[in-house]
Amino acid sequence: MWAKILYAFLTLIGGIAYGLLLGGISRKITARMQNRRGPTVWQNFIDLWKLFRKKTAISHGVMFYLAPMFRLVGGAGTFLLVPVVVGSPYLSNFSFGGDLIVLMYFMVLGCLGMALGAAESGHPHAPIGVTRGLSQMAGYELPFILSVIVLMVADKTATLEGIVRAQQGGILHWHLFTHPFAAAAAFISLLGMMTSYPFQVVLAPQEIAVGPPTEYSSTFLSYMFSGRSVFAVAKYLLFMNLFLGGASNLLWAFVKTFAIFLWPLFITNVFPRLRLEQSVLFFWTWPTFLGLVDLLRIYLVR
Amino acid sequence: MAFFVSSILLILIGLYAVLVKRNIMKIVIGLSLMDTGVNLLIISLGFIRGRTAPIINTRDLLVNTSSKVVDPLPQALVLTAIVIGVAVTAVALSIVMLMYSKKKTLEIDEYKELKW
Amino acid sequence: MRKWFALALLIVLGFFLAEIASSFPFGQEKWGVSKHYVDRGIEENRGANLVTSIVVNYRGFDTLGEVTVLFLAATALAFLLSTCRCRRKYRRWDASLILKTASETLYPLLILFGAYIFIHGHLTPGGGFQGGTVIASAVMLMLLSYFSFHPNHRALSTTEGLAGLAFVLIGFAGLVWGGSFLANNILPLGQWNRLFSAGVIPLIYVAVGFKVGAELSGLITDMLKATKEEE
Amino acid sequence: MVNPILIIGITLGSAFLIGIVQAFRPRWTGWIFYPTLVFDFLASAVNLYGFLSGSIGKPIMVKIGGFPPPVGINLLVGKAEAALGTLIFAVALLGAYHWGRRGFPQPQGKIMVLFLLLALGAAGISFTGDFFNLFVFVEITSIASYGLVASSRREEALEAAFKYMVVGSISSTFILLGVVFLYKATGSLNMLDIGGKIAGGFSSQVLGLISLLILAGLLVELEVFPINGWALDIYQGADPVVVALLAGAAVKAFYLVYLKTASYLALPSFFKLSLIFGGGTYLVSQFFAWRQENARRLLGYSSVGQLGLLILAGGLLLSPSLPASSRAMVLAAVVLLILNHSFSKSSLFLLADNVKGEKLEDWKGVLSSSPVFRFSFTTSVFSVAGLPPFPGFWAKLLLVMAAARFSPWLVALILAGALAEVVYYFRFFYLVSLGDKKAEVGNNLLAPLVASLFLVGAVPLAYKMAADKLSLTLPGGVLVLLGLSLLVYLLGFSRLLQWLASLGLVAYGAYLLLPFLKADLSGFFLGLILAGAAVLLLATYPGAKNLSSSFYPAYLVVVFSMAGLVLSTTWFSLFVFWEIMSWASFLLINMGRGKKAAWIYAVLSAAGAYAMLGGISLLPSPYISSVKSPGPWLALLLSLGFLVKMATVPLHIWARDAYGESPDDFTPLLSGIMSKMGVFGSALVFLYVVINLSSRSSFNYLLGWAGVLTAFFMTLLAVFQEDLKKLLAYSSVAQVGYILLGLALFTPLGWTAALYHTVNHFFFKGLLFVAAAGIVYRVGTSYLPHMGGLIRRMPLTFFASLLAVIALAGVPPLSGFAGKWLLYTALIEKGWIFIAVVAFLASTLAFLYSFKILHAVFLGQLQEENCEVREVPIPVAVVEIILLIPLVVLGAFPRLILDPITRVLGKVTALGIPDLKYTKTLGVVSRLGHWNALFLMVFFAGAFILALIFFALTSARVKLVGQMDVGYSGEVPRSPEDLHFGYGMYDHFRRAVKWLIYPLATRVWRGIYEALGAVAEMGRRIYTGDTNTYAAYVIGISLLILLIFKG
Repeated sequence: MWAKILYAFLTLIGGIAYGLLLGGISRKITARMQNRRGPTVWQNFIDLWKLFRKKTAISHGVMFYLAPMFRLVGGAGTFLLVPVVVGSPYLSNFSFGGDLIVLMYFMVLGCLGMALGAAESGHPHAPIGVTRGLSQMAGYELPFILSVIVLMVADKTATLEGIVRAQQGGILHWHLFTHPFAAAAAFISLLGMMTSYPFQVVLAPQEIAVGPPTEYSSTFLSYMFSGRSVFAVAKYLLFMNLFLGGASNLLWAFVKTFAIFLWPLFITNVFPRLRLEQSVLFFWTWPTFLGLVDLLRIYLVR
Repeated sequence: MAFFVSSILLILIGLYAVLVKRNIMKIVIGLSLMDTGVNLLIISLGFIRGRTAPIINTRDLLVNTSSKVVDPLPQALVLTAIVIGVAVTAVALSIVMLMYSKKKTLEIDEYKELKW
Repeated sequence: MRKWFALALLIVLGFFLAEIASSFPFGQEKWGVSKHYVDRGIEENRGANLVTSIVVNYRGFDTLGEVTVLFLAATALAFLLSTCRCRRKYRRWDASLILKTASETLYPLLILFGAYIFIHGHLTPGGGFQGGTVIASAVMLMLLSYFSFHPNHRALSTTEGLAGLAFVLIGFAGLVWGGSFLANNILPLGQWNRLFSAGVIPLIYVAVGFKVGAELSGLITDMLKATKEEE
Repeated sequence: MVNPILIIGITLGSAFLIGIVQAFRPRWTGWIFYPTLVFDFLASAVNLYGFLSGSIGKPIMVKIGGFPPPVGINLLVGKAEAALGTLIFAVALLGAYHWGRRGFPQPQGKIMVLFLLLALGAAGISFTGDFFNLFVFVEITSIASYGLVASSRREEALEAAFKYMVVGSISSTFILLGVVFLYKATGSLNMLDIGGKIAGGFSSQVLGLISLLILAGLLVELEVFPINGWALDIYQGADPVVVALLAGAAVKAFYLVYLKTASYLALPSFFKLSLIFGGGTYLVSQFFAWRQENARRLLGYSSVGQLGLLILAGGLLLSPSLPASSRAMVLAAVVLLILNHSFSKSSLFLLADNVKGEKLEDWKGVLSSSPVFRFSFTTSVFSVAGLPPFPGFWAKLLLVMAAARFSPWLVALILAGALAEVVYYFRFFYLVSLGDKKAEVGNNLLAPLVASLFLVGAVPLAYKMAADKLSLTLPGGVLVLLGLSLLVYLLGFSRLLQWLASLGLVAYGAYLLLPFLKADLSGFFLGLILAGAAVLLLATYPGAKNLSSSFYPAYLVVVFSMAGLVLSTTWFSLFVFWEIMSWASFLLINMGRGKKAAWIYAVLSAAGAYAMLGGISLLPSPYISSVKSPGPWLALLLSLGFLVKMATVPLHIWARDAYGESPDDFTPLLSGIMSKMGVFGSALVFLYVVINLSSRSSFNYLLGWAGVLTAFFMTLLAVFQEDLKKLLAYSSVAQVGYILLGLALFTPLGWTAALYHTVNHFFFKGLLFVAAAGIVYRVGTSYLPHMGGLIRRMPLTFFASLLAVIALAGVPPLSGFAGKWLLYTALIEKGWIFIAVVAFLASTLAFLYSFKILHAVFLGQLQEENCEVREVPIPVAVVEIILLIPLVVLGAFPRLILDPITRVLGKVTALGIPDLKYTKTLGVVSRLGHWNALFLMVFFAGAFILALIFFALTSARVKLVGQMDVGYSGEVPRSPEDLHFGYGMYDHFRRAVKWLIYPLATRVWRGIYEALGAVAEMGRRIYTGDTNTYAAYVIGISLLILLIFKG
């Protein structure tokens, strides 16, 4: 048990680091695409360290104070509930804690806590960002749920392990290929989840100054930052397990998550931004339609 | 038979006034006519051809009376009916008088405040 | 339109009434319960006038109701017109000398005649109602003749009330001494076709006569008074 | 035994005497008038008692003049006649007293004579055994009525009297002609004699026509549609006291004699005649009253309608094919209806006498004018509308049950009329309870009070009659508790005492009902009710609140009727308690700000309840647990009432305002427990009614969609709601939608989810509503944009609300997640995947309003006017803490509830127990997945605390700054208001889903209501007010009767 916790802790550190690195890579790639040099890929580590070492931190109240903890624990918890390598006694983390349903709800916890803390700051941009984020979530959740349910019904299981096991036996057994429409829907909704362009109105750095965490600084922000990074990694892992057949070892996990990471990155740099209602309606039409196609297929076949 | 026909006609004439006439007094008169018709009808129902009135004031009427007199019961009933008709007419007239004293008109169209 | 509609309705109604009436052939013998009245009326009541026997005794309760109806009408009329300001032109002078003289002569005679009718109600055609009406017509005659003629209102009310009470009390006397309300066995029935016969029937008819006379007189007076302009 | 002739003779004598006394000493007339009425009343009552106690065995026959029946006139007084006489003189006494206090019009002796003779005529009509004598009494009654109707000498009164006179003359002409023809045909005038002849085979080809002539005349007097325009005019135009006597007493005599005549003359078509005219009158009048703006005319329509119902019941009695047991039911119903209508309508008309003006608007605010007025009005309206526990309710129950044997359409007709009645009576009630200022009201209230007390007193009698006929047994303990609850009203002088008494009573109730707390469905819900009520009651601590003195009694009635409901073993009993609960809660909602909301609630509740009653009447067996398979339509009918309480789409339109504007202290009960009664009811329907497998799946699927759409749409609407309580209302309804969905699944797992959520929803929604009550109490508003930043002023409430919201959103590790997990697992297992998608989406949307609740109330900027707000009162805080604990404990140990639920489901044989295993590492394991609650809780809490400690140790110096101290692009905000984002928080999202939140249901329902109202208004125009027309109607309809029914 203690060994497991230790491994989990190590994985977590690795996850955070990986997340920060991916963030750096994305900044670099974006810069290159825009014909800039861009910061180094290690810039996020530098920022984090700088924030962590600040002398004073400004707080607006209890909830504000607790929110970074919510964020970090929420992100880390999500990460730990997703098996990195299915079947491995150590790298499957705490996936015994719950199945896919548990995971999907647990993901919200960190966001909710962060949102509340941000809202207590008294800065109007924070709740504006939060409401945008929540609304967008209502948008992308529909296609995502559709595809998740497709998988659950198809595999007759709600556990990630079960879903991964169902994809074993060659690349063509990946859900990406067995349920292409559902996968397409899920990957489109991933764009919304990552709040990348064109669904970036949630953060909108130009007008509402990154929205929710706008009042956060110093150590608080460093916590948030790491929580966010590991949360992103958790999502990549989740998608890997759902559609790309999981990972049989750590290397595959790196490769597959990196591939997933690239998908929003490429989209984000070639699209303008949508207004919120446009995003929501977009999510509720095309990707939903795709998801429904597979759902109907499953329903009729069953 | 003519009694039946004429008394029914009287009832119908009275009712015609009630249905068609726009003057309150005429409606009351119609009701009165109708009463009269009814009374006549009742009386004629009790009549038996060739019989005398049911008043036994001679000795020969005392024996075998039922073959000599008409049916007295409708006559008794009609007495009551007449009196009741009079009473209704009296009350009707007093209401009409009051109505007239309020609005100074007997046109029924003026008395349509209560409706729907 | 409205007339034609009314006519149509009435024709159908007439048809129905005719259908019912024509099922009872006119003038033919058909006895129901009244055979009992005709056959045993004399024996049971001694009243020569069978109609009176029925009105006052066999169906005396109807008559009590009838008296009540009249009383009600008089009361309602008096009540409603008691505050009526039914201003209308009404002559303020007496009628012509001829009418006055004739009225003065006829007045006592009419009253006497009325009394005769109701006293002999059980013997001859007529009875309390008829007699009362004759009396009221005498009063009406006087009202038409003399502007200042006013029957005593209290006297009328008292007569009316007492007569009504008398009817009820006779009924109760029957209940107490005769076994049932309005029973005609508390007084000797006497001999057929005599003035003093038929038990309580003449008494009741006298009361009815008084009552109807007073009521109708009051009725006419009230109506007439209501139309008189106030000074 | 008192000889009935004494009543008639003495009354007549007194009338004549009054005539004399009036001429000399007008003031003394009262000394004859009142004693006579008292004597009449007592004499009739003695006879009635004789009949009831059995000391008078057979009907009293009075032979007038000593002649045997066919020869002389006779009075025949049986039980019915004695009862009616008592009723007539009782109403007359009330009216006389009332009129005397107000002052009779002068000359008073005359009016007393008319009054006395009207009562006497009515009594005579019912006593007499002779047709011609009947005619005489009809005339006495009519002429007295003409005089009395005109007695106020107002123009309207005179007009009404004139119309009545014309129509009445025609009707009595018909009666007279009929009677004389009858004599000619049968040779007799005596009712018994003629009846015997006809029963003995006498026949004549015109006998039918003759009988119909008499009946048509009586039907005119009975005010059947459409020949009742004159009657409505009387109700509107005449003196209310006169109307009370006419509607309360005289008409009932006509009704009795109608029944007697019809049964003596015994034509096979009579029952159809009565059914058609009675039913038509009933339905049409109740419907025509919808948009009536004149209070008296509205009451008139109601009277006419009630009379129609009586005639309809009479039709049932006359029907040859009615089984004997149903006949007894109808008889009891008729007795109760007459009793109910006479006293309630007298009370209402006498109350109307105290209100200036006749328009409904003039009644605004009268309820707050005096407690006596309020009591009498409420009682009378409740009883005339047929609501429990008054006699009208039991009558309706009996009538419906008997009619069900006859035809389901008749049941539908009766219930439709009853619903229409609720619609306009409660529109009236709602208008009357509007208005802040007290209306000026006369103080002549004793007579209406006595009448309504009489109604209250008649409750046990009515209950006993209905219980005998229906073999209905209600749990005695609950009845005792309900009675005690009403007694709490007597402590009205002190709210604190009432509160303490209520707590005591709930404790006593728990003690009394302890044996029923078994591990079955009833026990499960009973436990929830009792424990929940005790906790929520604690939070209603009155303090300085402005609670109505009837708050606590009504509250307790709701609680105990719920207890009775779940303990019911028959559908009757369930329906009775259901209605009690509905109407007590209506009163409570009406005490709040939303009077109109209460009205809509009343209407929909009634619609649901009557649908349920209709369903019950068609069930083959009244026992709940006897399994029936009547098919999906009946099941739907039965569940409509439950669906209304659960506010399932599209029956949800009442919920927002009823929850939002009900008294803050009641809303927790309404949401936390009362809505669960719908859950309980539908559970019964699912379990015991739809047994047929093929129909079950479609029925369940339908309700499943209803549940999930409720969840979805209500959640969506909650997102855009700007009022705290209304937001919570939508949320509550949405959650109940999930519960319905779980039940509809009809799998062990689905039911586990539903029952778990039922309990859990009570915890978090009870907490939220209690907290909301506390907040509203402190802040003084429920409008979200006026709040914000309250975390600084009420940290405890924030913390409690935070946990409740987390549970509400279903986020682990708190208790709410279990319900979601079970539900989704069950949904996917069952294969309802489309529903699952919508359910998922709905619960995602719930995050939107969850954030809104916490942000708009507690976070953001504290408004200036709220700077001095204190933490919620201590009792509220205590309740918050009590309700907080299970949220956390269940989050870690869901088995604390899952195990009892499994045991309960084990009792429910149709379902079996859920396919769940429990292991140490995986936690709860279903066939689909697993979820380790304890691990999640420990993991989350551990990690959180660890992170916190680490943070506290490593972080820099934390500086707390003021709320306005934010980085705001260099601008300097002047007030917290500038910085608060609390209004239109989801406007952007609203633009995306505009098309989804179009208030379709509200518009459709309102459209239906208004279309029906418009039709009613058009239909009412047949009452043109024209005398000729009314006369034509009378003749036309009589002819129609002759034409159609002579065969």
